[in-house]
Amino acid sequence: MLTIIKQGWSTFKSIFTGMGVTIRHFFGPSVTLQYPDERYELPENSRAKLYVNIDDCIGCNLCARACPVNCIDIETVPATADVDLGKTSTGNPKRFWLTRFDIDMAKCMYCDLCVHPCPTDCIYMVPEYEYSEFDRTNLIYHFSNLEPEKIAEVKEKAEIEAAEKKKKREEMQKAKAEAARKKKEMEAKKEENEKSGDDDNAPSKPESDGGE
Amino acid sequence: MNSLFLTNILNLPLLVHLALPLTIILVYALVAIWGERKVAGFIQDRLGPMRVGGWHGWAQSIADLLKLIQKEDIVPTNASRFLFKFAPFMMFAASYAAFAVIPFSSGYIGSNINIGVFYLLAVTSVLTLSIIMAAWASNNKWSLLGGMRSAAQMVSYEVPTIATVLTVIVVAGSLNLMTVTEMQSGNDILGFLPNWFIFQNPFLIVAFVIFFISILAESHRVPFDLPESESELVAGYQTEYSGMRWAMFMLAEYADMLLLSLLGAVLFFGGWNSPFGDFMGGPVWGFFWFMLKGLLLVFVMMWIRWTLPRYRVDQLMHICWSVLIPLSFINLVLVALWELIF
Amino acid sequence: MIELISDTGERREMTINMGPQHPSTHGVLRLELVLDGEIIKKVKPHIGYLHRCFEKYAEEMDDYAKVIPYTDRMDYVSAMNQEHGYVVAVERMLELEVPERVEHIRVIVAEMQRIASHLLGIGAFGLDLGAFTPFLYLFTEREKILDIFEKVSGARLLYNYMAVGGLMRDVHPEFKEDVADFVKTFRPKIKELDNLLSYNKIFINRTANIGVLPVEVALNYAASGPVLRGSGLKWDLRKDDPYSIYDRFEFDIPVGSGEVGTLGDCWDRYIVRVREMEQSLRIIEQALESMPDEGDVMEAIPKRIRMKEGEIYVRTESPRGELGYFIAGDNSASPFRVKARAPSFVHLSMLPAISRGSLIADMVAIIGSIDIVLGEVDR
Amino acid sequence: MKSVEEILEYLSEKFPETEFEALQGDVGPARIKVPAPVIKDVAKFLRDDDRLLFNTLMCLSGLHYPKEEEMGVAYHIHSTKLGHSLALNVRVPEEKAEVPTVESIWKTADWHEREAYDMVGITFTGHPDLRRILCPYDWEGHPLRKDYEQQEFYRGVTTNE
Repeated sequence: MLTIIKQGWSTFKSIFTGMGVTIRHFFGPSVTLQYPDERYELPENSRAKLYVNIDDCIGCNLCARACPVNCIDIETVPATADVDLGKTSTGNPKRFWLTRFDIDMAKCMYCDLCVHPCPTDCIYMVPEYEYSEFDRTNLIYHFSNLEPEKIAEVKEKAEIEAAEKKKKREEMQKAKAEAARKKKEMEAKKEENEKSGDDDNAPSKPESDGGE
Repeated sequence: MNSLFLTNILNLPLLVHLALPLTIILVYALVAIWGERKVAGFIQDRLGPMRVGGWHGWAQSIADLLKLIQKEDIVPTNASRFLFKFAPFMMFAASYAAFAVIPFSSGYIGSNINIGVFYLLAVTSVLTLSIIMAAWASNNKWSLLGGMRSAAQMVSYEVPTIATVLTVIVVAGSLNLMTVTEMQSGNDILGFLPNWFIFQNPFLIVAFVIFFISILAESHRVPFDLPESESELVAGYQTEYSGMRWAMFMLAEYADMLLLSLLGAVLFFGGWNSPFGDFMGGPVWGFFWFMLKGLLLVFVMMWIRWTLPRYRVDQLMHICWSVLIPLSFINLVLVALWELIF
Repeated sequence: MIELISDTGERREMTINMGPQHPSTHGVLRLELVLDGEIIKKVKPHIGYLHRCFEKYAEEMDDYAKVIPYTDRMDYVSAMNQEHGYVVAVERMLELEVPERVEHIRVIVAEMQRIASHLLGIGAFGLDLGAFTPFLYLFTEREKILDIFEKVSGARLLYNYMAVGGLMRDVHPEFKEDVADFVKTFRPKIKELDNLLSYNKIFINRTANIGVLPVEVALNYAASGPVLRGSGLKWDLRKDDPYSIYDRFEFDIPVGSGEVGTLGDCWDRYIVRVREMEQSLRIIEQALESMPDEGDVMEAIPKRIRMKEGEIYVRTESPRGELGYFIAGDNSASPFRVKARAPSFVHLSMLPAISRGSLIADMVAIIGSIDIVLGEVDR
Repeated sequence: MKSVEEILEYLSEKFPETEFEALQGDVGPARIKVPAPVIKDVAKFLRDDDRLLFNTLMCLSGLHYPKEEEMGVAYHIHSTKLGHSLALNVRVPEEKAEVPTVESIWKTADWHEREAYDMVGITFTGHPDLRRILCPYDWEGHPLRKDYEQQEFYRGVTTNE
């Protein structure tokens, strides 16, 4: 009987202690935020959404390679010789047209790994968190600022140039092969000459590096 | 008291008698569900519903009700269709019927019968039946477990409830709730305390504590909410219910909570009597005082709910059979002795 | 209709699925229970619903550093500790020296994360037993930690903050004050928790003498962390197999004592977590004091990790217990094999052993008290 | 605290006809290579011998070595009483990847072995309940084998995207 009373008393005591705690909170202030009316300010370096300052991008593809989930899709077209794309704000020269720079935020895992390798600091996270969409495809952000016509144009140009280059390279290779053949012949001759004891052969002409 | 007025009002048309308690229950349920969420919110350092209606989201319950009405009425394929559909209404009907004998004020009681307490206790036992019906008809194992728990719990806790009600009846000498209330009018104890039973007899305080614990269990409130314990039995007998049928369960539960709280107010806190004697007396103020007392008890129930964890089945039974029941019967004897001596 | 009595009048056992969608299985755990009434006759856990192929991913990555964000996602409740374990393992394999400041910051954030994780674990445990309010009070405190983490790393849950040999970024300038503030405001909350939940009689009734795990069984099952300490063994990898700079700090190892019931019951496991939070606060205070103010946190990060050949098993004390990384390297930049030995996985495997003969309600308490995170169980 | 050499000595004392070998990579502690058929006896000896008392199995991992065409199991054991750790390695040929279970020695091996079976496809002979644990029961192949090819459809559902 005594134990029951003791038990009962300690039960009531603990219950009343607990109720004391809750009633203090009842009259205490609330800790919540009335969301759409009040908004939580994210710290400025928080990771909520990827942003690319496309003007500074040099198309080096390092961020895409660093991404563990492959959510960055970059397509570059080399700028033709007649165009100067200028320099980024950090002073790196731009050599590529960025025909595609897509980031699929539905895939992104917000790991920040793409930010560090960027040589021009043009890809970074911004504290912006209200960007939900009804359709998942809307979460693919297209950062490239080129018009489709412009893309087609630069692609065409680049192709032409690439074809020219290829041609040149082929020619060059041919020339190289030719030179190598000549050299070989020369050396063969030289050997013959050495055998014959004569030794005043001019060195073979060094072939150009193809630096047009 | 003004018996003429009483007889007059008792001759009101049947429709009014039907509608008055129903209105009270419905309005109360809307307020209480909103209130419960607000209480929970404040206790948990948040605000609860804030958006619907303006001031502190007062219209939240109405919005919820509208939503629930529009919901699809889902009946599981293998359920026993008729019983499944019928159970919520039966449950509500039971708690609604019990309001008939509650003396809302000196001027209004649904039916002033002389076995009021007996009637009330008998009718509320139908709740158990409807819960088992719902649980079994759902054809869900979790529901069945909930239903079984509920049956065991309610049958057990009816014993201490009745025993403590009996102690009051011993003091009052009447089963008529109107008479019981009228006996508690006046402020005579120590010159200023109202003549409520809880102040009249020290053993009735013990009786009230037992009564309160029992009604917590009877109305499935924490720490005795085992039949529906959402973290164990996934809401127990309500698992398969949705939409309006589920709303009926909620309604019945809140009505039951109020009913038992009001019964407590009648038995221990003087029903519609004003705590200040004749000051602020009369039928209208009586209704106010009565509801205030009932709602205060309801608030304490909510406060407890948002503080405590819940008991386990066997512990619940242990508390009932080896603590509350012996204690309530001993207490009954003691109360009777006290009445005999003083 | 469910029939519990067979035609011959025998009592039939009822098989019931608890989960994968159940409020107190802490995720997508499925337990196949065989019940006699409410008494559990047999329990068979089924896992794998949250399997995200961590180990396969790790092998597919072409850099050891790229695995770190995936470690976060294993035990998403204590991401910092997961990262810490991984970077310690890789550093030990590379025999890399880490700057002082980095080590201090790592210890501070790891201990804060331990507190955050315990807060969630305790809160969810209370929630399983029907106490909703303590859960939200503890969540309020957890939010404060996450706020600091957000300032530090930029993310609230999955930080990817630690890097092999350093940290991804330096802490914000007011870091020390923020942490000190938190430590100051958090201490009284533990007392409040004791009042509200730990010593609540109903809570004790629900947890004492339930799910008793004797220490021999615990060791045979390789239990660790609060689960093992709850059984009374003073065993903490921060002291017994020190990593990082834990050997410099002074702190106690709280163990279960059977204060309100049997040694090794649910309550002991619970209270060990509560007391551990106090010890974590002590570690944080000491680390804050000795933390150097200056120093580059990125200087020791190797440009490219090229692993030598060898196998290593490194274990660290995560909030849930021994978090081991088994890494096998093969002279290439990509991991040959990374296995995470998750404490929750091991603890869950002993569920059938400690829950036989208990009630459904006890089952909930036991799962809550071993504090599993399904992300870690399934990896 | 016992060194690997000492333990190796004890082992060859106890099992004279079996050959044990210490493996040493460029990094990490040395590990003892144990022939597969005796692993259970070795485990029992390691657990029960008074000088060793390895009472916990910390980790058990399955590996696949495609170059050697071998499967491996790495056991990491620890003694809380004496405070020392040890790594054991077992190698079995790919086509007959069978290793006796240590489930009866250390209970924790139960799930670890199921995982190794599921992930790399090593059969643990004598295991009481060797089912897949993380993948669905009717999944094809063992994902962590280096030559694994993902099945295209699982129960009519495509597994890509």
